[in-house]
Amino acid sequence: MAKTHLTIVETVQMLLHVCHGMQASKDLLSEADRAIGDGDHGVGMARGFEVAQQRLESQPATTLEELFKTVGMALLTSVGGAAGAVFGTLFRGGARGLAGREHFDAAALASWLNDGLKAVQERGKAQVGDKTMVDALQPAAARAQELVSLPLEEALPQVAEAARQGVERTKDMVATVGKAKTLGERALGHPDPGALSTYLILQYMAEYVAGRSDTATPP
Amino acid sequence: MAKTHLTIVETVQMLLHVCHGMQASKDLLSEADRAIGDGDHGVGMARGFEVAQQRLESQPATTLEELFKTVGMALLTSVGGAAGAVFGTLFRGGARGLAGREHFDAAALASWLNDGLKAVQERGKAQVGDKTMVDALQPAAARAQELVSLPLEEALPQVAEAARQGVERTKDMVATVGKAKTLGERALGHPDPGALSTYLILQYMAEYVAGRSDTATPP
Amino acid sequence: MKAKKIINDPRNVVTELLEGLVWAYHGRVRKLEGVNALVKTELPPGKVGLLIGGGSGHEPLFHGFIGENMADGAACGNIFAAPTPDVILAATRALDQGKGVLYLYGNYAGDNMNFDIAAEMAAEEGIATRTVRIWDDVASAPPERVDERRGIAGDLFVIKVAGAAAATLDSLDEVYRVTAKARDRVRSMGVAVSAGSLPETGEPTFTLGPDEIEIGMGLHGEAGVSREKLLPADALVDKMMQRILADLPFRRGDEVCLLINDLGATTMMELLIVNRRVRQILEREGIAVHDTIIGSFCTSQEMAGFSISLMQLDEELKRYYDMPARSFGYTRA
Amino acid sequence: MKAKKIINDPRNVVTELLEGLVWAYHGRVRKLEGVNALVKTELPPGKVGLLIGGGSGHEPLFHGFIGENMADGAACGNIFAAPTPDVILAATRALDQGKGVLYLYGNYAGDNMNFDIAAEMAAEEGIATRTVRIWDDVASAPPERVDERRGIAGDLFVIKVAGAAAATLDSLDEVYRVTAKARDRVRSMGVAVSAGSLPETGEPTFTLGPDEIEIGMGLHGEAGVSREKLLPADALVDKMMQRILADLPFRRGDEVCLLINDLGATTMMELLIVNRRVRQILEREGIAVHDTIIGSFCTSQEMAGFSISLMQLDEELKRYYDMPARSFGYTRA
Ligand SMILES: Nc1ncnc2c1ncn2[C@@H]1O[C@H](COP(=O)(O)OP(=O)(O)O)[C@@H](O)[C@H]1O
Ligand SMILES: Nc1ncnc2c1ncn2[C@@H]1O[C@H](COP(=O)(O)OP(=O)(O)O)[C@@H](O)[C@H]1O
Ligand SMILES: [Mg+2]
Ligand SMILES: [Mg+2]
Ligand SMILES: [Mg+2]
Ligand SMILES: [Mg+2]
Repeated sequence: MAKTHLTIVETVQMLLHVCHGMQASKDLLSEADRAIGDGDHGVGMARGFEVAQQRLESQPATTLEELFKTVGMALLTSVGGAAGAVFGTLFRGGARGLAGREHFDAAALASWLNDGLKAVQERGKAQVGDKTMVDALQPAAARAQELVSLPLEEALPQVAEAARQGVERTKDMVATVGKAKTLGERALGHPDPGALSTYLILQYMAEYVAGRSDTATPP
Repeated sequence: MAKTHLTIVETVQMLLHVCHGMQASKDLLSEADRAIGDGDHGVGMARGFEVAQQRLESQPATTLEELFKTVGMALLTSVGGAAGAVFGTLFRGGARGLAGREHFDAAALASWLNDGLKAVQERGKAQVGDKTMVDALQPAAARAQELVSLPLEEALPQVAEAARQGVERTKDMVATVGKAKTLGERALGHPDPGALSTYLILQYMAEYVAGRSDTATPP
Repeated sequence: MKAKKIINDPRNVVTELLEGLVWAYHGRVRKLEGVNALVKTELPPGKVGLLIGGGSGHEPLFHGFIGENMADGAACGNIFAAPTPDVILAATRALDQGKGVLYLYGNYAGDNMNFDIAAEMAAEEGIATRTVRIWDDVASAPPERVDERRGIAGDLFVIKVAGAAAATLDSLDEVYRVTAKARDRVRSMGVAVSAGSLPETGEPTFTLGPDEIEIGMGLHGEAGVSREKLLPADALVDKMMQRILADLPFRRGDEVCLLINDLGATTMMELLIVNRRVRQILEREGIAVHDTIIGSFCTSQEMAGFSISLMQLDEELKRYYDMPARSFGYTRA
Repeated sequence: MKAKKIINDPRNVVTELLEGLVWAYHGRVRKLEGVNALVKTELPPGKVGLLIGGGSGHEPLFHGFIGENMADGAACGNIFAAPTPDVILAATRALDQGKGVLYLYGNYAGDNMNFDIAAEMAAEEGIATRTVRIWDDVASAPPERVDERRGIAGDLFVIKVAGAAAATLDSLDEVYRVTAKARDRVRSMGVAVSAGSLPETGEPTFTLGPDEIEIGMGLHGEAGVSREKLLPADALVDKMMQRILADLPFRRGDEVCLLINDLGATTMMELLIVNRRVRQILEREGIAVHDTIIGSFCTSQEMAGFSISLMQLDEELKRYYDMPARSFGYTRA
């Protein structure tokens, strides 16, 4: 039977799995940023999720809200660049609605993504179509909202898939925000690195919940 | 019958042939300097002999002494670097003994080379074996001294050949003077660029006297 | 081919370069404990703080411009990455003396977001901040969207004026006004000839063909206005100057400061040949040059290429520009 | 692959760069008619002249170091070629005010011969000259043959002191004495990471493997002491400092000035990481650093690599070193 939710301790494990996965995705993400940005996205994300991992491992798990805030603060204070602000905000801003929740289930997932999306857009003003991580985050958040009553194990792969399709769509976009902005037509054909990170985070979450946490390797 | 000497006008022609030849030898000489020096020898010599050519063409030929001084001043004031001082000195210093001579014959050749050698060594202090142009100039001057009574057309190829052998010997030398100085063993196998220039100058003279002045191409 | 760099562990480059920089400041600048921020050892009491900052890897920009009549401190990010809000906040606290702190940095999404987060945190602690974003690169957006443009080497002019203003004026709003005016009067344009590389990956940040250049390319390899075959210097400068002059626009009778900035690996020989053409053009256009700066001030690792920046002066800007200044990377006697 | 350079006709690079440089001097320096020599527009009356010079292509060395308390003029050769005697003589005439002229340049066969010829010509005209050849490169000959060593970036220190001395002292012999003392107390060593190229041929002046460096290599690609695999910065600096310190030798209690010079394409990031290690070593050895200069002062076109120079101070040298100075390529406030 599909897993309906994670306990706090399991959520820590899931986030650690994401940390491992994102560190293993360093080259993939830098490569993507090299094509349309300055090539440092993987370096920054790997550094941030390494710090997040250290904090998760050294601080006793308490509440869901605190866990996500811990990851958010780690990213915000160690990634730097646009990604640090954006992904830090995703985890910090998305943590608010997790207050009081005991389990990480599909509703918590939807709450995190939707609050996170709102916070990211307030901070960075990017809209869908601007070729940023918002193009993966927005469809993922919307899909999560539709699936709030499913078991987490069933919802997560679909939410990750929605993000993946968002990444695909960024290939057809001309960037209007961030360092790829002036690339114009030349950005066509290349996915947005931050969108790719958004998908990967969700994909690593799905992997853990499906019990495939030994496979934290980039796709 | 072999040509015994050149008139003043023919000497101008011979020097112009040298100017053409040295300009055509630019890459060959730069290549040699690239191996053991800073790669500019051909550039400098080509520039210098271009200026010498202009001066020879624009100034009416008067005396042998003045002709060689004209070339010497052109080299001294337009080549720069070590070669400008050394080859300028060869032509200027070597011009002294030409005073009063009416023809450029084997004796004049010997006088030019020997006085030139002396001036070059006073200026630069290089000895045979230091891997400089002196290693081509000294044997050429010595050979010319032995051949003072031959017709110029017979003496010149032998003098040029003595210089060529001097160039060959520089391949086995470790430089102790100039920019190749610290190359040590690594200079082995490479000829000295200035020695090569010395040989070429004599070779182009020989070419002209032998009536092969249409072939001012580097060997 | 991976770039050859004289470094130790590539992950430590920023820590180590800041250590080397603090040594080079000979006691005039210190590093804050635990964060990559440098601040003046002795702050003139009661002055408005001037905090600059941005990604590292562009040395001597930004952290090399701390000093007398220059910035009071710099928040330093990792290579090509904006500094994080905690670093900016720590520097803000160190600089605030009750008069508030002006944030001055290049207009990039990452810098904007991180400095804004820090500004909100500072406000919560009762520290007033104002922000001037530098957007001098005419190649990066049309004039009607000037606030979408990138900040490039023109940073130096704005920092120079801001440093003098912050040393003279007593209110954050006044320092802001002068700094924003300087920013509004600077225009720049760059050209890339070959790429720099990230120390951590050893990979170039972009690729150009053996005879290609990119006019208008940004400091991190962001696209410019056109990719072209290598041009003679004069023809290239003509193209660049045409765009720069038309943009503000600069007019006959104007007086300007001129900066020709090496992006990292361009020879001074080339910069001087560029200067010759720039001055021929300005002479023809009737624009007077008050001062010229030529060298490496805003680099992108070993990128080859350069930029031309002009700042249009008025009496006030000229006064601040002419004040002597001393920092690691820029000194005016 | 031919180097990509932003130039016009490669045969005109020196003429054009000097034109650009004169513009950048804003009227303080002029070019002599018909020869590649630059001299100060206004010479303080009756002073001993200080003439520096050498091949071009090493900008801002030499012609960028003319100014207040710096050189009075520079004789400029073609790229990597010593200036010719006529150029040196013209500059000598322009600088002589009856007190004579000090010639100060790097110790290379070409420079030595051309300056000597000019000195003989000047003597024939009744102009007194004296000569100091700079030979700071410890990699280029053993200590007992110091006069066979090459002049590299340490030139800057000697020019700085000589400029101050020539502005202060009234006799050529005294200026000579102070300058020679400065020269005798400077030691340098360089490392090459990749080659620069000659503008006229587009060819690099030497070749190094993709992971090779050459310790002690000269400014024109002259061989150094060893060719090695790329080392971590600290290990490399350790090797270089060992040779430099042992050579003079520098001793516990000494006070020095420190210059870390970029040969052209090395990043400031690397230079700062090098500075960190140099200071760790000097701290350990008990050698105090009075001042630090880091940047591009003596370059070899786009060569990547750097050199470390130390000048040992005494009270007299320190006084001259500390005098303010202003030139295109070096300013001390
Ligand atoms: N205003 C923004 N809103 C949302 N995401 C953004 C914004 N600006 C940039 N990003 C995201 O940040 C990513 C780049 O991150 P990164 O390369 O780490 O930072 P930088 O651009 O500073 O080098 C982009 O791919 C994009 O997804
Ligand atoms: N002291 C000297 N005496 C004689 N010839 C010398 C001396 N020094 C250098 N040379 C000659 O000069 C040549 C180099 O000339 P060139 O490359 O044009 O000048 P530079 O060494 O200044 O670059 C050497 O190959 C050598 O033959
Ligand atoms: Mg990036
Ligand atoms: Mg040479
Ligand atoms: Mg970045
Ligand atoms: Mg040379």
